[in-house]
Amino acid sequence: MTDVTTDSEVANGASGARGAKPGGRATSIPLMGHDEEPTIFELSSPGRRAWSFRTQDLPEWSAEELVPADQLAPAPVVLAEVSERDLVAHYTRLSHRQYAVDLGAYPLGSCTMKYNPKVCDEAASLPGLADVHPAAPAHLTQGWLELLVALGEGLCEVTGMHDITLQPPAGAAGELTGLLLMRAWHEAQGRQRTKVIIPDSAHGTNPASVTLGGYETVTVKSDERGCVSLAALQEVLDEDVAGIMLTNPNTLGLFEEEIAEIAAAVHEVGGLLYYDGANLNAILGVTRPGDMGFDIVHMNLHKTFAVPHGGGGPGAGPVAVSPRLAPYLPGPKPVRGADGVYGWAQPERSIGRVHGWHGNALALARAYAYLIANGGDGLRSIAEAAVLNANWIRHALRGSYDIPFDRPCMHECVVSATTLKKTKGVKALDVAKRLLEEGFHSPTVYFPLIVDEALMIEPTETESPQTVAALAEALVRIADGASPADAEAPRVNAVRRVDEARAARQLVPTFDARQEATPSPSPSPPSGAEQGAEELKAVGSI
Amino acid sequence: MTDVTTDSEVANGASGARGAKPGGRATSIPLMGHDEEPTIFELSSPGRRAWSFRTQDLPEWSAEELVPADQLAPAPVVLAEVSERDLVAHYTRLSHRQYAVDLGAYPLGSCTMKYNPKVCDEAASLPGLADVHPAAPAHLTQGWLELLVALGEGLCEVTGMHDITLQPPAGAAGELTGLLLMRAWHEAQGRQRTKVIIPDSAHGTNPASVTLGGYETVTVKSDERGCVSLAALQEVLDEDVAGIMLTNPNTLGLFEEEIAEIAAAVHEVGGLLYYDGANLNAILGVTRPGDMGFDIVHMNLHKTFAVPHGGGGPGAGPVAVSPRLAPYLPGPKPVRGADGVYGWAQPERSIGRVHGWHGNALALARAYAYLIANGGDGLRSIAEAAVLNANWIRHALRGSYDIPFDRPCMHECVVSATTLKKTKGVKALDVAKRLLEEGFHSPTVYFPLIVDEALMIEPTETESPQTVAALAEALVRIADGASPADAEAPRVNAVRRVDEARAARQLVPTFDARQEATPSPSPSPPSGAEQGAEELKAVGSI
Amino acid sequence: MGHYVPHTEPELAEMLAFVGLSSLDELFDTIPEALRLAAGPRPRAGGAERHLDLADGLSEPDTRHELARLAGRNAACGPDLVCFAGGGAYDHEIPTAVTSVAFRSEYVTAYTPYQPEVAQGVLQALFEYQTMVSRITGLAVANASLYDGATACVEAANLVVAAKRRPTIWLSQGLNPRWRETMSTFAVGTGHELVTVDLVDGRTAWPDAAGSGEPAALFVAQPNYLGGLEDVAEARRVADAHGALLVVAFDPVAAGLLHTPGSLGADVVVGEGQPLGTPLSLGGPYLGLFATTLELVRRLPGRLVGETVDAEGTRAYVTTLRTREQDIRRERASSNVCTNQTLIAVVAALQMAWLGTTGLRELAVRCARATRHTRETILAIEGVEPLADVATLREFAVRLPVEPATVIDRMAEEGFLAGIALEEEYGERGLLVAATERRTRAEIDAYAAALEKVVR
Amino acid sequence: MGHYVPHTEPELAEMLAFVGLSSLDELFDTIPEALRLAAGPRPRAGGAERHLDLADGLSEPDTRHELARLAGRNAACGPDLVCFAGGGAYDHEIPTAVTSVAFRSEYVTAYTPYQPEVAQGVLQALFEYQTMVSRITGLAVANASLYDGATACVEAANLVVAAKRRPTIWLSQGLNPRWRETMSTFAVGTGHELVTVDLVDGRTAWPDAAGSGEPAALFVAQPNYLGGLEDVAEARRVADAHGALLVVAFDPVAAGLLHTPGSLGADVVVGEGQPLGTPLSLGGPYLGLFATTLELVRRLPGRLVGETVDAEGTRAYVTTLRTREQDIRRERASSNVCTNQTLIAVVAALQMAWLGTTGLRELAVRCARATRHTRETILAIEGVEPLADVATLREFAVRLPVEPATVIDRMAEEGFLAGIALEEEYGERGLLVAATERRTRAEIDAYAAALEKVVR
Ligand SMILES: Cc1ncc(COP(=O)(O)O)c(C=O)c1O
Ligand SMILES: Cc1ncc(COP(=O)(O)O)c(C=O)c1O
Repeated sequence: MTDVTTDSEVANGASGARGAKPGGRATSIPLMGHDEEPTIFELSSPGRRAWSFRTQDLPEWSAEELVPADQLAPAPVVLAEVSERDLVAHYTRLSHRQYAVDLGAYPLGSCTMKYNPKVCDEAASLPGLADVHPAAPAHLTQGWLELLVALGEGLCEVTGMHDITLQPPAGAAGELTGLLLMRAWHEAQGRQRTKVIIPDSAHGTNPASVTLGGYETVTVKSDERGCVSLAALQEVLDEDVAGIMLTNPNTLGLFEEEIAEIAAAVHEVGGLLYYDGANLNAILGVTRPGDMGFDIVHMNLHKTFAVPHGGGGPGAGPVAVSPRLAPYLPGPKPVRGADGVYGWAQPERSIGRVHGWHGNALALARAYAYLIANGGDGLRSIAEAAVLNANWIRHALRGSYDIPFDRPCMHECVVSATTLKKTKGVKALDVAKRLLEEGFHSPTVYFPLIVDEALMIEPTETESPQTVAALAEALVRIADGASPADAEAPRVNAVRRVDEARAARQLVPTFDARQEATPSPSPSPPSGAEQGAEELKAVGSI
Repeated sequence: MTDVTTDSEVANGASGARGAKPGGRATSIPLMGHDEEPTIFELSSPGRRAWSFRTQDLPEWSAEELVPADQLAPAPVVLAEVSERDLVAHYTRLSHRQYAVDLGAYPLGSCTMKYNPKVCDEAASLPGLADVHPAAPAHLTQGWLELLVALGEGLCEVTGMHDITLQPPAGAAGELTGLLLMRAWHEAQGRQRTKVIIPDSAHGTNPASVTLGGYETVTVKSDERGCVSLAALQEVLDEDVAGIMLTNPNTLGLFEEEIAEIAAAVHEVGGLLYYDGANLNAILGVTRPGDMGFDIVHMNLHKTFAVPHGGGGPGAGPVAVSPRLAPYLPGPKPVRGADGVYGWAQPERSIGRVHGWHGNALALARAYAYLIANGGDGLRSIAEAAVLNANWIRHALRGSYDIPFDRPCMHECVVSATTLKKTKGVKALDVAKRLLEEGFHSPTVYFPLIVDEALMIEPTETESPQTVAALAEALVRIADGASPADAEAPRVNAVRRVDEARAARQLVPTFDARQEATPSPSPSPPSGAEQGAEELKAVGSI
Repeated sequence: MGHYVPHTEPELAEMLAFVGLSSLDELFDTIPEALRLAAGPRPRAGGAERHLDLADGLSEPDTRHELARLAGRNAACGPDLVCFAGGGAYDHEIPTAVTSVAFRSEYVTAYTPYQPEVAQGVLQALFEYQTMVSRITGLAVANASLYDGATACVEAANLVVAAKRRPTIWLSQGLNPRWRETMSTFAVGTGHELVTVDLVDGRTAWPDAAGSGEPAALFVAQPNYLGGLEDVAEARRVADAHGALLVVAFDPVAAGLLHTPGSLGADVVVGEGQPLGTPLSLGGPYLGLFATTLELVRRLPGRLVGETVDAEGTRAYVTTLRTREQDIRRERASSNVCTNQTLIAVVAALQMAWLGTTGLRELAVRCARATRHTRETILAIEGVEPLADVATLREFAVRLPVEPATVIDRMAEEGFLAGIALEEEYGERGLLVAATERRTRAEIDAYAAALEKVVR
Repeated sequence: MGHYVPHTEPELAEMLAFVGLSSLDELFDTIPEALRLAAGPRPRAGGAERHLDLADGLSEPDTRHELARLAGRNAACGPDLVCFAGGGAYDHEIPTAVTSVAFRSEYVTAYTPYQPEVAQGVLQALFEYQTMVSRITGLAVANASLYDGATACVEAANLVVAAKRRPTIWLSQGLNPRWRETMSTFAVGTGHELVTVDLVDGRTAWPDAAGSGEPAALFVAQPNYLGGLEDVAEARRVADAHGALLVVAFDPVAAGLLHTPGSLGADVVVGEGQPLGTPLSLGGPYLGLFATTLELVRRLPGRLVGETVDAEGTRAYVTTLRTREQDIRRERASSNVCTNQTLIAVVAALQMAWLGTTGLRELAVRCARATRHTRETILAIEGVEPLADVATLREFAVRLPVEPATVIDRMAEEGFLAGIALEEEYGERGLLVAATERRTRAEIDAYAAALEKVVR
């Protein structure tokens, strides 16, 4: 046989062995085997191409004629060179190596991995929305502006707030925007505040955003009921406190029942209340952050409003505020004029823009489609079913897992593998990997940090009772059959347990780094020991 | 745990065992395990729904008011009742159990499983094409008519023919259309002809179509070179012969070199030549059936013109003819008027329509996009690469497989496992199943019927040299390692070897028939013995 | 090389060397010189060499522009025209969920499931499709699709003639005239005699006898082409009287309200599956529905998927009773169909699953409501009269005071596809009008207002 | 229940019983009564109970109609407007192949790859994306995406300030003004001091020194906002003179022709990835490109995918160096970014693979040709003058004789999106014009003709 092979193929060694296979061979898709999928670079053959451009009929000026000599790169950047056929096949094969909501349940607590209706996909692909230039003047984009205004009004109604910015492209961006609003407001009151209070159960983005907002984080411990203790809160509340960040229901899936008292206490010292909307799905049409006393609310439209997660984004994290904060919102803001004509306006004392244009607009269009398709009646039923599913599973898991806070939960429930670990040596992580063998994505593990060996289960409302039952049954079966062999899981999936430590130790962040596999660069923070420990903790967290 | 289960789940027995799992569990996708996927009926829960209709704002007449009592069904037909979420998940999971061109090579001889450019998908989904009613008058469908006329002209040029019908929805429909044209022409000449000659290597649709065309099949044997022997042909040629059906290159992938002489001989007795266009991919821009002397040509646009196969259709099988047959073409036919306005016309002596409307129009639009994107230059390069790939693989397999007709082939090559079977007990079917384990779809097996233990390999032009090499290497490796254990293959795919005999013996053609699994109904033709033998032969054929 | 040929020049050279050739042209040495076209660029005007007279290939964006230009020259239902046309092609809701999943590339780019071990996706989808078609037709077996309603009738004709060994078939005039024409085309080859039985008052008036011998079968459409509801039970009685089979051409949407033909004794049910998720598409690809009884299964045309098990006893699916098919039985096959409409069958399965029990009924009810409102509204227009006095479901025929072709053209200017002009055989100036679940009161009232203007 | 809630009434009842409740309302008993909205249908006018003041849900087709109505109220680039606007958002070719594969539901509906064993698809696609971004920027490490170009600048600012422990940053005025504004917004929280360095003759005129202390870094855009080509090597020299880092905001299309910033010594490269396969989309979701050196990798914001092996030694991918991230390090994280733009990164990877080595160059060349032709043609119009005398690549700025806003409005009537009105800071009546590979001579000439009419 001849040697029609790519360089990389040679580098890969003899084929036939398990490993990345060249060409159109599909052993990498689980349907056909358990091989690696070669990288696109290994499928490359110099001179091959997929690209095709419109006929321009312009003078064929050369690169040298178009670019000053000192600016022109001596050679083009080398990218993969593949046919359209190989391009499509490679990424289609990779897609078979990927779990997703559209394949099955994804009970990843805090992430709200619900089914995203396909009608919303269609909204996002309408040329009349997708092909609009962000700098086009308002009179050419009345449809977009109308949509954004209507979405903003709807979200304000859902959260009980007064006004909104749609610019923040994700939850964390919303948090930071909210903190900058907090800061701007305090400064306008002539106050210098330094601290923001966060419960110990909070998501990592909260403290990270606090730092970037120029504040110091003050952690307040949860009480034995898993909630913010009013007493503990009172202890840290003083005139330096700019505000508090809460999510309600909190990350244990529990409703902070004393929220009104908390709000009063924070307001008492002149602080503001920030609502982390990650858990909004639980309370749609049931209760509203604005009514609880919150001043600033961000929403994760990619959780609650069915913007699909896209493997980690894009999302959208609008921030809604009470009247007193409205003048500080980022601009330009879409507004409806008295004449019914829409335009952009800059809020009076705007903190400025938080995005290069107007936020993740197409994600906002999806959310709008979802909002109007559900309507007020539909939104409430979402919360009801989400909460019912979570409570059902909490009941079903009693006896098999520890349930640290075994009282009525909202849309998610946190259980723990502490006893399993003690009695059978099976950790939360092992349970998670075992669940992959059972045809489910695993719950969030090791979060919230305040629960030992935490498994945070959020079925969402789009999973049927049958699915929730099957999930519970699988979890029970795992607990029943737990054994040290579970450390071997997963065994039936595309790859076996992945060596995360090696990835960090021997950093290979690109295909080009593969050959020279560098030991991880050192003496920057965090220090070695800390690093190792944290890297370990990182496994499976959110 | 409660018993929130569907009936069918109960019927399925204890979950946990391998088997169809309820709900959103995805063990059926190979990424997550090797279970069965439940049927949609097993996912059904009465009262659940996905449907949603437009608000009509009409009087809400009831079924009883709308339909006479004697016509109204007492109860609605029972279908699966699922949520959109389960609908999408179920069929997405099923898609993970399906191999396809977009996942890898599919060297299925005679079927021309090439990559179908995505730009053609887009063509087929343009609302200006897809949302046009077939009965809309011509002045409202000028774009469609222009497209159809231009496609017809292009296909005539490619085949060297004079006029065309685009109505036949597949190759076999094209064949029958061609035979009816043949019949109409002979009748117009006042002749009663009774026989149509077909080589023994022909595809099964040819003789089946001949019967439906009201003719008798006369089989002519291939000679030792794998071609139609002029001498043998002369023996069966007489005044009863309506015509001959040939594919050139033939099903062995060999070019019938004596085609001109064959044509002369058939024309000599007043017969017509029919070209089975299944293998047109080999000769695009290289030679033309019209120039060879053919009178009638069908094309499989789903083979040569990149209409995707869709798991077995839809395709499109236009039939082009020489001038003398043009008046007989099916109508209505799209035509360009002298004024540049397009319309529909009925050919003078039309045989009538062969499709309820105008054929598989959207498939024709795909083919048109493919035709203009490739152009004359691109078409020839398709043939070149297709033929080169096939010859390359023929060379590479020498020494590992028997090659019954080891001379330059066109776009496909037929090898045989006869020696492998004799020496190692490994049949063509085993080789095919082993190849599934190697990440390739298998070639066509047991066709053409004249080759013992045939493996018919058609790489197509869209597979890269690397892929062709990997395919050859896999086939060589299979031959090298052949052993009786290969009868166990496939072992790494979604299911193991499927019991085809049982399917026929114990017919379960619907979910409802599952319970009562009927032994196959008997005393209709073919008789039991014949049936068994043929059922066996059927395995893996095309 | 062309856009979709991956081979680079060095690769071509290397491969040619391996097979012992030095040029691509030599690949075609087995083709007689006289038959060959020349390679290389087309000679400009008047070159001697024979080349394909086709323009060079377009870039992909140019291809897209050209297709968009052509699409722009059509009046599409939706933005351009509100559709009141039917006649076998209906403007139904197609949810994004159905399209986006059915058109996943695993379904689109697979071949016929010849290797069941890697084709369980398509096979199971077809098995489910067969089950659903079996249920809506009320018959035990359905095949895995045929080309369209017309060719399904042709196959049904072949089946009944073979089963009964009688060459004659009685066709109700209420069967779609294009389907009857298609049957006539093919009957020339098979030698069947097709006898048309007229409609009287919008329903088939079955004779006690008709020329040339007893029929193998009666074909009746439910509803018929004029939208009228036929008496299928009566057709069954007539068929029995002649020892004939009964074939019913059934609209799948009608299954939401009417008795299934199987429950009324049909032996074969055919139909056009387009209403189940397929766009109007200028008439194709559509979907031929075909169901029959267990007794007739050996004569079933086309593919059939059956359930079985794999070597480990796991449930699996496979094409079965393959000895009926042309690739095995060749000239003795039950049909010549090979490539069918699998993808459209998958679409239909998804659409039926999307509808479910309640959705199918709701769909039919909503179509019937829209149809009734349309009918009542336009019959109030002076000069517009019913063509036949018969109960209808989702379509109806009227007689206009003006030529229907003219009306259709003028209504198009008003933004409506008014309907289909009826063939002369059904009477004078007939217009066939259909209103689906997509039609709203506002649209219907606007349609009626426009029609009133146009026929005045 | 709502459209997307599968629970039937009997199922709800059964589930409630299992958890010991008798109504859905009781699920919310932990919420104080005073805070609760009422369940059930909204009371018609003036009801006492508090409900969401939102209309009831629409059906899917009604939802689609509403979205289509809104979309119809925009002038889209393509059918409505030929696009000559850029300013960080460009009208590039997006092949069907890229979109159809990248938007497969496995990519669209997956979460962040927390369980690598079932997320190799997204992980490997991101690893390939990182490699491509590393190559076009000329730096060793790229992260797995940030929100957009503006926020990538914000993250770069945080990185350089932390690395250098200096609060001051020099920003070229040639950096997109919206990005600078975004940086200012966030600088309020971090306390960075941003110093703008003016353009002179269309290029950044770096000072020897500037107020308030040595800078942590210089930020320069290549090409800059006015389309001018900057001297990145010179910027590197200035940075060195101050012991500062160099951050280059790079247009990925420019990588087809220009030196990579990494090869000229940049420490960090940021950019807007929209030109790599993402439609204009009113400005989002876009894609923040971010690359840096190996030395700075511990300060990298956002996710990073690394190669490793599984328990059997098979090559595998996983998110790595996670101790930088907020979920582990919380208030000490290098950034607060959690959800990023993964799907857009996957799109960009596909687009870059579609382009390949030759396509990326060809793309840049074709943009440059169109831009040059546009520039030459409109500068021939009386009163239209260059805003700066600087070499440009894919965009350029002119001074008009009329208010740009007016010109843009009137050009829209002619079917063109004429460009972007420049901020006052760049001089009077400036218009920023971009022409991509999609612009043809015919379009450009028509544009120039229309502009001539409009500015006359
Ligand atoms: C409780 C909580 N807060 C904040 C966030 C951050 O949102 P995002 O990932 O959109 O930045 C998340 C999401 O992961 C979350 O679960
Ligand atoms: C040689 C040959 N002839 C005819 C046909 C029939 O074409 P179709 O399947 O489109 O009816 C085929 C396809 O399978 C074929 O390979």
